Order: sequence, then C-alpha cells, then structure tokens
Amino acid sequence: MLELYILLVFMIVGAIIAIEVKDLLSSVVAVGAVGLALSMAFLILKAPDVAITQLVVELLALIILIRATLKRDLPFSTSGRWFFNTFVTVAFIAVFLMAAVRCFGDLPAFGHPIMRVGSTYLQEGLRRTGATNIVAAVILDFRAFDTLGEATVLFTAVIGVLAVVRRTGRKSEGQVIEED
Amino acid sequence: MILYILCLVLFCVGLYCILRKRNIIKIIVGIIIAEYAVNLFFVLVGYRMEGRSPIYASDADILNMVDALPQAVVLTSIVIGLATTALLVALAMRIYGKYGTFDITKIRELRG
Amino acid sequence: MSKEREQGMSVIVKTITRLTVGLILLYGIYIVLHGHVSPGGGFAGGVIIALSFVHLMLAYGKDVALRKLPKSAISFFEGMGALLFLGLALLGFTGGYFFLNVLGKGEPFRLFSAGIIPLANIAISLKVGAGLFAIFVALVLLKPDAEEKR
Amino acid sequence: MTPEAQIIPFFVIIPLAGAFVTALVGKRLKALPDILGVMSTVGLLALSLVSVQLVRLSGVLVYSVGAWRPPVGIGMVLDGLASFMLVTVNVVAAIVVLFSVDYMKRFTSKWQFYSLFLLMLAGMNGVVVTGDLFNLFVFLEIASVASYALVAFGTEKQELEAAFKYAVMGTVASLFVLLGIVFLYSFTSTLNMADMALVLAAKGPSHIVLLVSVLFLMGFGLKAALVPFHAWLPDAHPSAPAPISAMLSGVLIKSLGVYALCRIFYNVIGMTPAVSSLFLFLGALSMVIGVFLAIGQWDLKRLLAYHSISQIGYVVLGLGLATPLGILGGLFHLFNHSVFKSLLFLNSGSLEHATGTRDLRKMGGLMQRMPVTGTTSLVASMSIAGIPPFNGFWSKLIIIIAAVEARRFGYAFWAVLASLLTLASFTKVMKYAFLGALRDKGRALAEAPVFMRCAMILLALICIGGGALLAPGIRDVFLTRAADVVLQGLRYGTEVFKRVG
Repeated sequence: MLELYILLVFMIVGAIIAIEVKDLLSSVVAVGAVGLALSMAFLILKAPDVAITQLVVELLALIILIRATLKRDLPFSTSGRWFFNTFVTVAFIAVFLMAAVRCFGDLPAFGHPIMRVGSTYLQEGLRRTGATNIVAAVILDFRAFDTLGEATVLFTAVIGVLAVVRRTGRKSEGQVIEED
Repeated sequence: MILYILCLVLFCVGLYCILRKRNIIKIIVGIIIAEYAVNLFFVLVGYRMEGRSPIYASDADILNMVDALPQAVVLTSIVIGLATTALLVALAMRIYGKYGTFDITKIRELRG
Repeated sequence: MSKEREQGMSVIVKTITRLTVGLILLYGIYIVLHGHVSPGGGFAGGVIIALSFVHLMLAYGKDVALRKLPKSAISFFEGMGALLFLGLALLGFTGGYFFLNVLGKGEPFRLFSAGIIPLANIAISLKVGAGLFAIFVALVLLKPDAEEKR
Repeated sequence: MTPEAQIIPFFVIIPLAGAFVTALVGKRLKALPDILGVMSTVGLLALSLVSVQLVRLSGVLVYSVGAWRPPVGIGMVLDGLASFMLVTVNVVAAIVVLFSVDYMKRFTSKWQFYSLFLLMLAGMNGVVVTGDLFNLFVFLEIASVASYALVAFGTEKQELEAAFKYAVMGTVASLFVLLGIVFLYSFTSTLNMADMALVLAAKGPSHIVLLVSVLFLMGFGLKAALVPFHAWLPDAHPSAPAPISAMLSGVLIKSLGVYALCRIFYNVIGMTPAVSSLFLFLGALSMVIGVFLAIGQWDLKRLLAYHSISQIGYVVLGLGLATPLGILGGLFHLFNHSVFKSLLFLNSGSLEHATGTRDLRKMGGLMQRMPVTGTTSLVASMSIAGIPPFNGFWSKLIIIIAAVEARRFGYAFWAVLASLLTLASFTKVMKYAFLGALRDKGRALAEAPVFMRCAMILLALICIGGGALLAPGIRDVFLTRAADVVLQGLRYGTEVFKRVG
C-alpha cells in the first residue's frame, strides 16, 4: 500500500501547486497531473473501469479548460482577498477536518468493508445478469435507474451549454432571428 | 485510516481553493480537485485487502473480489463532474466575453 | 487545398493524425462493445469516440471535422442515443418491470451475452460521444463578442 | 409489488421522454415544444392526483426497478409525503408551462427552454419519488444542472454572473451531499434509504451520524436557501426568466431542499432534539433576516426572492418543532408558499412583459390598464401577508399556535413579527405598482396575453380555495397523511420492507 501513500502525497502537492501558481495554463496542467495520479490510484485499488473512465474524462475536461484559458491569460493580480475571509475559510476547514478525523474510528478499517449489498452483487452477478464485468452488471442492470439519471445529467449539460453559448438570448421587439 | 485523512486533506485543498481564490478558472480548478477527492474517497471505502478487480475470470474464484458498488457509483459521479465542469467552463467563457475579465471581484454588477 | 493549409496545425501533426484518428475511433468502439466482458463500457467508449473527433478537429481545423460529422447529425445521434436508452428501459415493461433485463443471457464470456447490457452500452456511447463532441464544437465556435468591440 | 405501483416510474419517464423528443425534433417543428410541454405537465398533474388516491387506498407503494428487491436494486417509494410533494410540484409546473407559452415568445430557441424545463421537472419528480440515497443525489444533480442553465437563459451580463455564482454554490452543496453519502455508505454499507434507516437504528448514535447530519444540513440547506447559505438566491431568481424564477422559488428549493432535509432527517437518520433545535434556529434566522433584507428593495423580483427566504424559514420552523401540529403547519405552508410565490413571480413577469421594467419606482397605477394582473397580485400579496380568508393566513396561524403549544414563545414572537413586516412590504408593492397615478398615459399598456392571464387566474383561485385543504374531510386525505409519514420517523424502513415482501 506504500505506492498509494506516495500517489496521494503527490496529488496533494500537485493540487497545492495547481492552486498557488500564478499562470492559468500551468494551473490547468497541474490539475491534469493530479487527475493522472488519481487514475493510477484507481488502478492500484483494483478499479479498472473507473481508471479508464477517469483518464478519458479528465482528458476531455482538460481540453475544454485549456480552450477556455488560451489567449485569455490576464496579468494575474496577486493581491488576495482580505484577511478575514482567509481566516474564516481556514477555520472552517480545520474544524471540518478535526470532526472528520475524530469519527474515522467508527468507520470499518481500511481494506475491510462490510459488504452487505456488495456481496450479493458478486455472488449473483454472473448468474443473474450474464455479464462477467460485475461493475457493468451493477451499472446497467442492478442499478440501471442511476445510469438513466446520469445519462440525463450529461444530456442536460449538453442542452445547457448550447443554451448558454447562443448569441442572443432575447429577441428585440418583433425582430425574428433565424436560430442557429 | 491515514489514506482517509490524506483524501480529506485533498478535499480541503479543493474547498480552500473554491472559497478563497478570485479567478473563475481557479474556482473551477478547485471544484475539479474536490470532485477528485470525493471520488477517490468512495473507491477507497470499497477496497478490500488483497482483493481482485470485480471481473470474472473462468479460473479465479469470487471470494476476494473488491466491492463493486462504489465503483459503479464513482463511474456515475465522474461523468456528473464532467457535466458540471463543462457547464461552468461555458459560463466562464461567456462571462469573459461580456466582462472581459476572469476576476470575480471585478464582476460585481449584482448587489449580493 | 490551400485554405485548409493554414487551418489546423502543422503538416507533421496532420499526417500523424491521419493515421491515429481511425485507430482511436476503432479502440473506442472496441471498448463499448466489450463493456460487459472487459473493463470499460458505454461511458469510457463514448468519451473515446468523442475524443477521436476532437482530435480530428484540433488537427485539421473546424471545417474538416464538421464535414465528417455535421451539426445536425450530432444532435440527431444524441437525441437518438437518449431515446434508444429510454426505449430499452421501457422494453423492460414487457416483462413487467421498468428496467427488466428481458433479453436472453447467453453464455458468460461471449460477446452476445448479458441481455440488454451490450445494447444499453451502445446507446449510452452514442449519446455520450455525440453530446461531448457537441459541447466541444459549441465551445470552439463561441467567438468572444465583447472583446473585439473593446 | 402491487400492480398499482406501476404508475411510479411514469413520474420520471414522461418528462424525460418529453425532453428527449423536444430536443430531437423541437428545432424543426416550431410549435411542438409548447404542445409537448403542456401535454406532459398536464399528464403529470393528473397522474399525481391519481397517486393521492392510490396512497389513500393502500398507504405506501413500493416499486423495485428492474425486478431487483430494494436493498439490491433501486426501490421507488410513494407514500403520503411523496404524493403531497408530487401534487405541489406538478400543479405549479403545469400552470407555469401554460404561462410560458406566451412569455417565451420574447426568447430565442424556445425548444431548449422546454427541454431544460422538462428535465428540471424530471429531476424534481425523481428526487421526490426515489427510495435510494444515491439516486436522490443523481436526480438532484439533474434538476440543479438544468436550473443553472435556465437561470442563464437570457445570456445577458447579469444573468451569466448570477448563474455562475449559483452553479458554483450548487456544485459545492452537491459535493457536501456526496461526501455525506460516502460516509453513510461506509458506515451502513447500503444505499437504500429504508435499509439504511433500519441499520442506523440498530447501530445507535455515533460520531458518523453527527458529522453526516452537519454535511447534509450544509448541502441541502444550501439548496433550500437557509440563511447562512442563501447568498445565491437573491441574485439567481431575479435574473432568471419569470416562469423559471416562479419554478425556482415555488418548487425547486422545496423539493430539492426542504423535502430532502425532511425525508433524510426524519425518516433515515432520525430527528434528535439537537437537530430539531438547529432547524428551529435556522428557520427563525432565515425568517427574520429574509424579511429585513426585503424591506429596502425596489427591484420587484429581488424583493420577492428575499421573501422566499423568509417564507422558507416559516416552513423549516414548522418542521423543526417536531410536534404533529407543527409539521402539519409546515407542510401546509410549503404548499401555500409554492402557490402564492409562483403567482407573485408570474405577476412580476407579466408586469415586465408589459412595462419592460422591474423597478417599483417606475411603475404606477397599473391597476387600470392591467386589471387581471392587478387583482391576482392583490390576492397573492394578501395571502403571503397572512390576511384571513386566504391560504397563507391558515398555515401561518397553525405554525404560530404550534410554536406556542411547544412552549417556544421566542420563535412564535419572531413568526408574528416577520408576518407583520411581510404585510408592510407587500402594501408597499401594491401601492407603488398598482395603485397611485398612472405614469405616462400615452404609452399603450396592454394587459397580459390570454395564456398568461388564465395561468395567473388559476393560481389565484388556488390561493383563495387553499384554506379548504384544512377542512376536516379533505385534510386527512392530503395533509395529515403527509404529516403522519414525517411523524412516523424511523418506522419508514419497516413500512417499506413490509410492502417489498
């Protein structure tokens, strides 16, 4: 499990770089590195499906982000917000971290999940759905309603982006615009 | 246990970036990092010591397979993260087109 | 051919792209079809298919990619993929339940096994691929209006 | 799985199919989006009224998707609370679609509006109907992403900025909710809400439940615009098109925020005295701050948005009392508020449609030129201010009596004070907008077109007739059944599994 620790430390350092660096493009590239490390972590955690999807989705998110930051890189003003806001954010995060760490004791130890529902998927997955890839069986047969909802989220995002980027929102008085 | 804490630290780094940074693209970067952290935490929760990936092979048995439910859920939440990121980037580009800046403090038309 | 020359990237990138785009598309289709047997599936495969068209558009510029896959075709595939997936779900009603896996299960390790899962994978990959390419095309064609005016 | 339960999936299938078909052919056939929108929302309204009847007959209906028993597959649960929310959501949605047939002529690419509207409706119905925690998150995400895009539908400067701020805060809220789900899954190893209720009851109190309660309170509190997280609402609602701000204020913050809080805290995690006093405090805070901020506003829609925050405070106060009367008052006020607040936003939309401005100072004496809008907004203002014959009065009265009964005199006093300030604020609205001298006589101020008028009249009739819901006959069909579901608390798990069989 040592490589997981290394990957996680690498991701935290990459995230801090992505936040503190001044130039936007290098910040986006740093996030790409964090995403790649995440995909490797998924592979180590024996989740190949999730690793492929994470890698590929991250590629597309990066291309879209770079499209947004190209040629728009402003001379970045360094003055951050005033002290009070920083203090509130750091205090809130510290409290949140302490509360979360305190209640990790109640969770089952790492590596020993209580698989109440998971074990039925593993035992009956092949027999009842015929798919050898249990994750595909869970996604498309046991919990197919989730995937319908999820495909709809993507569909909403596509229609949403098309609605947001269109040239004119409101027609001016009586003038008919041919819609793209 | 330590892995859970590291994962939460990553989430807090993303949260800090969202709440603290003034540049729109940095806020989107913060959201992406926070989403990475939550997805990793979900798969960490489903891992099993010396487990095997939940794909049937004709020879191996099914006793030590990793929990398949978190992986299915994380697949869904990764693509949801992509959908929200795409919409946020589209909004950010339109705002840049209208306001000419990514700096949130300059985009202050509305009285909060 | 000259107009196409200055659009898109340099010649080297174009020649390599001519080789790799087909392979990427083929790999995406492989991932989709073997979704229920090996890791991958509708989402990963759909995004790979979208990436192959994005790759084409980045290398050759807007017009070539849009000639290959015009905007009307994109929205048609997207709507079709979504309706196909919802139709598969409604197919389950014939067997009494919403998402019932009505088709035959077949033997485990074969391509045509696991009932509606391969068909659902294909429907999702159609929708995800076309949808994400539509998002990319919308963001590329977005000409910054306010900037030129200033 | 009783045969009547077959209708539950259709609350999600109909809007989804409508949205997909609108997106596919909406561009070519210009009239199709309107027809499809009206047909599917009216169909959903009829289905929700049928669902009230079914729940009256057989109590709780459970539907297991894909023939998998709930803990393994996803279960959909239709009980008193769900059918109550379905009726509230679909009544307002049907009337708002009727309104937007005329209103959206001003906007380009109408098919995108109707497709996103139906997707938002599918998300809300999905959240109300599902029995699975992660499924609730997915449908919450559908409704939120659709509402982010709809707020920015006019692509003006202010709308894009408001939509971006709303999207960022909404995404942060969803992250908190997802983190809460991860903790709950690791602790109970199940995602089905009924199963989780049983496991949590068996495991007893622990730190995890406390942390998850705080995470859910932050996540769903932001969706419900409770005070510490309300910053997005006064920007998002005024810049959205009028039908959308009516839907946002009327039902979205209720079905995604208040219903989810209510279902999770009462039926899954279990309502502890600490959480109920937190509800009371947040409710009272939102109630008072919302009204104080609303007093000084001159932009009509921004004023209405602040009042939404304060009225949501009433609902959360009622639910926080955890007494039978308090919950009944809270749910009844939830229904009333979604009716008269969406009517007020539709009125502001028709005013904007006619005069082109939202600023009260520029309006004046519109009652003579726009009688229908005038009278309906008079009805709505009186019912939001809590004047006797209208529905707002009854629900506020019940909440105040319940607060007094529960010996919470401080909160009762705040409720009365907020109600008086609401009355003052809405007399200002009526005086400046409708009464007084007509500004420029020359300009032809036409009354709203026909669809907008009959939409407003329908809502006004519901406002007037709303009090009848308390009549002994109708009450136990509709309101008390929903209140009993909330009151039964953790027995929700046993009820659902009794039906699963």
